[in-house]
Amino acid sequence: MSSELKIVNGRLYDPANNVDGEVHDLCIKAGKIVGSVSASATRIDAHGMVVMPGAVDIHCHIAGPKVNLARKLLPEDHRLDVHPKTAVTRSGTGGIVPSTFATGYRYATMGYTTAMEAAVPPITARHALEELDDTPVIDKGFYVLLGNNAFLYKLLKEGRKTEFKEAIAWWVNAVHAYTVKLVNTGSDELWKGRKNANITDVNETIDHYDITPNHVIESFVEAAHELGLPHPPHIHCNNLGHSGNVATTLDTMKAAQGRRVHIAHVQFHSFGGQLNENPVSGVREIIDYINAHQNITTDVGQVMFGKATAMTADAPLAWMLRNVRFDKWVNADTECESGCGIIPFSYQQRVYTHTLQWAMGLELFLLSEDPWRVLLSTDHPNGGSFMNYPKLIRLLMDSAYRREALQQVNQKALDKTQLRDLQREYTLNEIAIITRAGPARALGLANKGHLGIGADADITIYTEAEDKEQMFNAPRYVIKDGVMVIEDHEFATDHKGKLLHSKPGYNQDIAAQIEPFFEDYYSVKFNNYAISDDYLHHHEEIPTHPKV
Amino acid sequence: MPAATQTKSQENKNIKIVKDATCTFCGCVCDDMELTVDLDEHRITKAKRACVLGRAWFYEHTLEDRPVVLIDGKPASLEEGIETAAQILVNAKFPITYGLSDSPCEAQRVAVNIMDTVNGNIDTTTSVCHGPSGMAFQGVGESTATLGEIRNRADLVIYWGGNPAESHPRHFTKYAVTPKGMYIPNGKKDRTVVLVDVRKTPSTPVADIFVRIKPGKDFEVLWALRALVKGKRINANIEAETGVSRELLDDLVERMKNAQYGVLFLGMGLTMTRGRHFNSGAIYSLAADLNEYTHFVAKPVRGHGNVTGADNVVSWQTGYPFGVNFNRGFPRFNPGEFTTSDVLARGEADAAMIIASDPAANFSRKAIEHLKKIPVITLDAKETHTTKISKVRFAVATYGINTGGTVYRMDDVPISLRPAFDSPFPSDQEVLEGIRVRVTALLTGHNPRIAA
Amino acid sequence: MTETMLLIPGRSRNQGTSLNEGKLKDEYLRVTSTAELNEKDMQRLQLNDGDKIQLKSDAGRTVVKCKAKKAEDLPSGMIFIPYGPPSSQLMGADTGASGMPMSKHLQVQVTKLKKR
Amino acid sequence: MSVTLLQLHAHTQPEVPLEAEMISPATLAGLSESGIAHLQVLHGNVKAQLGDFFKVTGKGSLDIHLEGNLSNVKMIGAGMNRGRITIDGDVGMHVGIGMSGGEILIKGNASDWVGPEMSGGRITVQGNAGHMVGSAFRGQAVGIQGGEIFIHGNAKNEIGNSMRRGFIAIGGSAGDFAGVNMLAGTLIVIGALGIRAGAGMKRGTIASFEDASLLPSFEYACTYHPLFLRFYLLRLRANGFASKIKDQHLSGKYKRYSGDGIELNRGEMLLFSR
Repeated sequence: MSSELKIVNGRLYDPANNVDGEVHDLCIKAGKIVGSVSASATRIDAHGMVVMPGAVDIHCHIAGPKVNLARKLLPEDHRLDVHPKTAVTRSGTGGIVPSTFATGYRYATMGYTTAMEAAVPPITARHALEELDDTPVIDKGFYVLLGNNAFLYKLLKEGRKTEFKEAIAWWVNAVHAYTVKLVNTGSDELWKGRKNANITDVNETIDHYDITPNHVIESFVEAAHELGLPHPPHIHCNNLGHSGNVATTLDTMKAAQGRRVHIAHVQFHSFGGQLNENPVSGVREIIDYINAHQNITTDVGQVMFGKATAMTADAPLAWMLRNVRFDKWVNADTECESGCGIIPFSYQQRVYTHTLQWAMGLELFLLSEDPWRVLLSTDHPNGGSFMNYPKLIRLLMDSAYRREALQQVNQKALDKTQLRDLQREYTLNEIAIITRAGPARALGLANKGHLGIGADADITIYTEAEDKEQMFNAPRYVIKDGVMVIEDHEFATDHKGKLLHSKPGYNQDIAAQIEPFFEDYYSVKFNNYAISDDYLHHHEEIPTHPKV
Repeated sequence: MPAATQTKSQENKNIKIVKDATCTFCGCVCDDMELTVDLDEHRITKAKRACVLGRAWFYEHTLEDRPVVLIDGKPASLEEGIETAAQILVNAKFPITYGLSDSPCEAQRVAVNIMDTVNGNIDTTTSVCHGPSGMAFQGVGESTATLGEIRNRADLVIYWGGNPAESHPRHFTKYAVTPKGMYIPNGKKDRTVVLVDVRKTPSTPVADIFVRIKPGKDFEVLWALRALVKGKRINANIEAETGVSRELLDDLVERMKNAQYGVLFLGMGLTMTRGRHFNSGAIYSLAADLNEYTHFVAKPVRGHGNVTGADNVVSWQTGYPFGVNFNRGFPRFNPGEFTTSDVLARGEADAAMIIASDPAANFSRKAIEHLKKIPVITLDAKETHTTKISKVRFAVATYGINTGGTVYRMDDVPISLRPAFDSPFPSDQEVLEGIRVRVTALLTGHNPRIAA
Repeated sequence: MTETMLLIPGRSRNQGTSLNEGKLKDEYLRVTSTAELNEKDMQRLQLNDGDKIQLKSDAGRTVVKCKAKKAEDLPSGMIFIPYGPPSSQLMGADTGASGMPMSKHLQVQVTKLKKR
Repeated sequence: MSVTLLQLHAHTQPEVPLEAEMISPATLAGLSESGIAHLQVLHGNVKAQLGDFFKVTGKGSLDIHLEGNLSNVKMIGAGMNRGRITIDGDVGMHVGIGMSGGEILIKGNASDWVGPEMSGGRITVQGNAGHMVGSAFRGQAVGIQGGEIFIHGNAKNEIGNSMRRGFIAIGGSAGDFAGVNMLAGTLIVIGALGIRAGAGMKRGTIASFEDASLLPSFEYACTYHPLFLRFYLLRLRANGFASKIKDQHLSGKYKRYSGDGIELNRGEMLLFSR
């Protein structure tokens, strides 16, 4: 196949360039979208088909130590969903936590060409990089967990703001991360140091450090702003899953003081009601605030009924779930940096809280006034597998289908939401925004999520169908970097995507200040901690825009 | 950061100093070695901070004068070796690969790829090490931690069925007993150390409390402890049965419940004895139970330098940690069915590729007898009982001494290696990559290996 | 005279160091074919350090040298030997559907062999 | 539907394990003799045909008779939901995997994993069985959910691991961890129980005619005559265990222990005391 492609007669959905379902030809050369190609270019007749940029998952858990622990934990699940090899692709296993190869291929078969792993502790980032290198087809990157970092806390305690910023930049560079991730800020010290306790308020003081989670969050948002990271701090708020956590989530958003911030899987943080009582939907308060504040982006973290796996750096949360559902439970403490909890889970329609969460997610989508900032995710595999995205898209686009679904669920829970009254249907253009253009913009990926000249030639072509689940489940063609990876629904070739990372500038002197802390409190040598460029493999540095 | 500097010694020898090098002899994977390398003699003459095992590892891995490839005992070229190996693997109906725990992850990844390509069976030394702990993990999960966390916080350290003083000499001094930590300012003084074993060993002196139990009664003692932690009654004859008094059990339970941060290290005294995975499972369950009262973790003390990496690589590529079969064109897992000791002892495998391990010395007689009947390919830095019986034998460079790559410490922390001096022998990754390319070529087109 | 005892193969420092010299070298073979017995058991069996004994299990048999251990360190009826080819000879093949052969706590018959 | 006998006679020993899950009445129903002989089996990693290893006589039938040494043939009777398979010889792993109905009779010995994921029907082994009879696979929280497994000889470790429903009987002795993590159901071992029987059991019954040393978390409750056990024993008598079940076992008293104390403590261990 020539490196030139021409897609003709397709209906394009390219919101970033205000193209909404118009028929345009699309030219591809050397992995990029170009103005024209030679007559010898391979032609794809997309007549009666929908052409969109490849989709971008802004928040999922697909690679690294906690994901692999969950893989090891679930042989019984892999057994039920094997992923045979083909003449061109590797074998693997699927289920709720697929093997690396199955992950890449399955994202591709849904038209996804980029996915971001949302939580990796720096000391085990090498592991994440190795797995991402074994995750085919898609481009990928990861967010590094710094929100419970002992050394950074020490700097904040001592009020050393400048060094704090330099150290963050050092860490992002040292592990080749994309941006910083904060999870249940301040909780690690209580979990590990105070017999499994947890932070309950963003204004309470963190043991040993005389600082509050609120102060930590503020400081990260400010530092990331000054460093000009392509994507702002990606925040998993405190009190996830606790009734009444709306207040905590609002406090967290306010802590950003108008600066860019991404609130992860916000559905899990939109609970009304009183602590230790049954939750009710608090979506209205949350979505009103988000609608009114341009600085905030969020992904919904939709819950889908069926299998899930709680897999999080929020160890106290997994412990809470373990006491709801006595199943095999994993806890993994990472020195000076993070905690981790894993527990297999399943969301059931008859269960009050499960239905409530499902409905809250849909409320968030349907009450959102800006699809560019309220983005699609299931927090895979926490709310359900990424393989549910097509079904979720149908729930958003097809109100009749949604009404049927409402009949199947716990009605008492529905009573605590507005979902029955919401008739909105997403358009294909809006779907293109929440799955492509929006995540790409929120991530600062200028070459993704659109089909303009110079964009990466990551393209999905669907045969238009009434049943949107069926349509989004099986693209006819998937093109990655200008290569036709899926042709007529079958893999035509294997393909290796890029690692996406950022390299914020910083003053090298900071290393000399971090090193002594390592000698005292880390079990690896400082000199062996930073990850060499050999682990980048095929990669792309996404530029930062420092404010100075 | 420059970790290596080259100088001249008094005797005018070319000397290289490698700082922060990593020892891959055992699962401690200590990364604070300072190696003095005699570049003229191609040997390491000093290994600062290495333990007695580490020193032996560094000093004894010199460049031996051996042919890179032997086929049926006769020297051959690397290409001939790779071709013969590839032919053996594609012509086998049940080819197996075993070993891998002394190879870097980069090589392990290629090995899994080869077995995926030929629809073979891949297993690592995990299956005869802490494989049972892996099975226990699949049953009940695990509360665990990195070794630095234990160094910083653990005030109660329990070793069960292990003898680290001889198997992992720096486990006490670098990670879990003597070092000072963030919340353990006085090192050992701030920790209580308990050792549980059936006999006194060189590890015993480190213990504040030594619990000697009757051989084969670990599970009963662990079960009694679980019951007592949960406030349940236990049989009065517990001491007669296990050799451990009720008073001692009650004392242990109190100490465990009241610890600030407790850890249970489990050794092969649990996984290799009657009860196997249930013994490990009992430890994991006990640690989980204790989290109702305080913070408690457990951790298997892993043996080989990169056995933990092997678990991780096989898991992320297949979804299962060891004993994986690709006969059907996708991974299947079933310990006892697809684990190497079994497929050999039952006479099922019809070709074997053994990487950096010595089943011909360590397996049961039945398994060894079958291994002698089938074509064997070996990759090893040293002569072993298995290289002696192999049809194709590759002499490879030693990881961590001659070649780089990634290894995982027993607590899943990945570390990059700093080779000390070059070797004329290829790395196992290079040999495996050559074999992968050949088997892929041989199977392309007419592909009988993609099963229904 | 023959007695049934419990064999515990395991790691030892010398086994670990000699392993690095090479598994076909004399030192490794010497280390892995020397079994430790409780001194009182040795007296009863009329054994001295360096005497040869045969160990026999359901799976096989092997001949090793013996070495005395203090009674308080190694309980009576127990034998310790560093892992190696000799201990493997005594190991059964059944893994109990786990992949792990029973490698420790092996029932063995101990028989003193005539010197020559 | 034909009820004439379908005979499969092993004429060639597989060199490596043979996976022949299609040897099951429902799967073969309606197929001709040559159709059956041409069915694909997996010989190690190579596709082969059933006819390469078996002489096929007759067409698809609810009554299948196998002869010869099948100890290296896996998954016979997979997913079987009706009909009858008679195996005149030894059989390999996973016989009757996922079986929901019908009957499998093995006149020789069975290997490991007899009837995993079974939910109905009956498997009878006249000889001995290996490990994991009626057990869960690794990682599974639930083992067999129904059906009957009768082993006339001995069985090895982990009989009925995590079983939730069903009836397993062993005519001889059991290996270690019989009924481990049992959720419910009945396990009768006429011979000796191995060590650590019932470890982690939540509910269900484990009975033996011989005394056993139990885990410290099992507690003696009483000695009584468990009426319901009589019905299970009569059922076994009617199914080839007559010589092993004496009247005293039907009418006698049993020591009842409750356990596992670490779990719900709602399981029971019944040891014959006469």
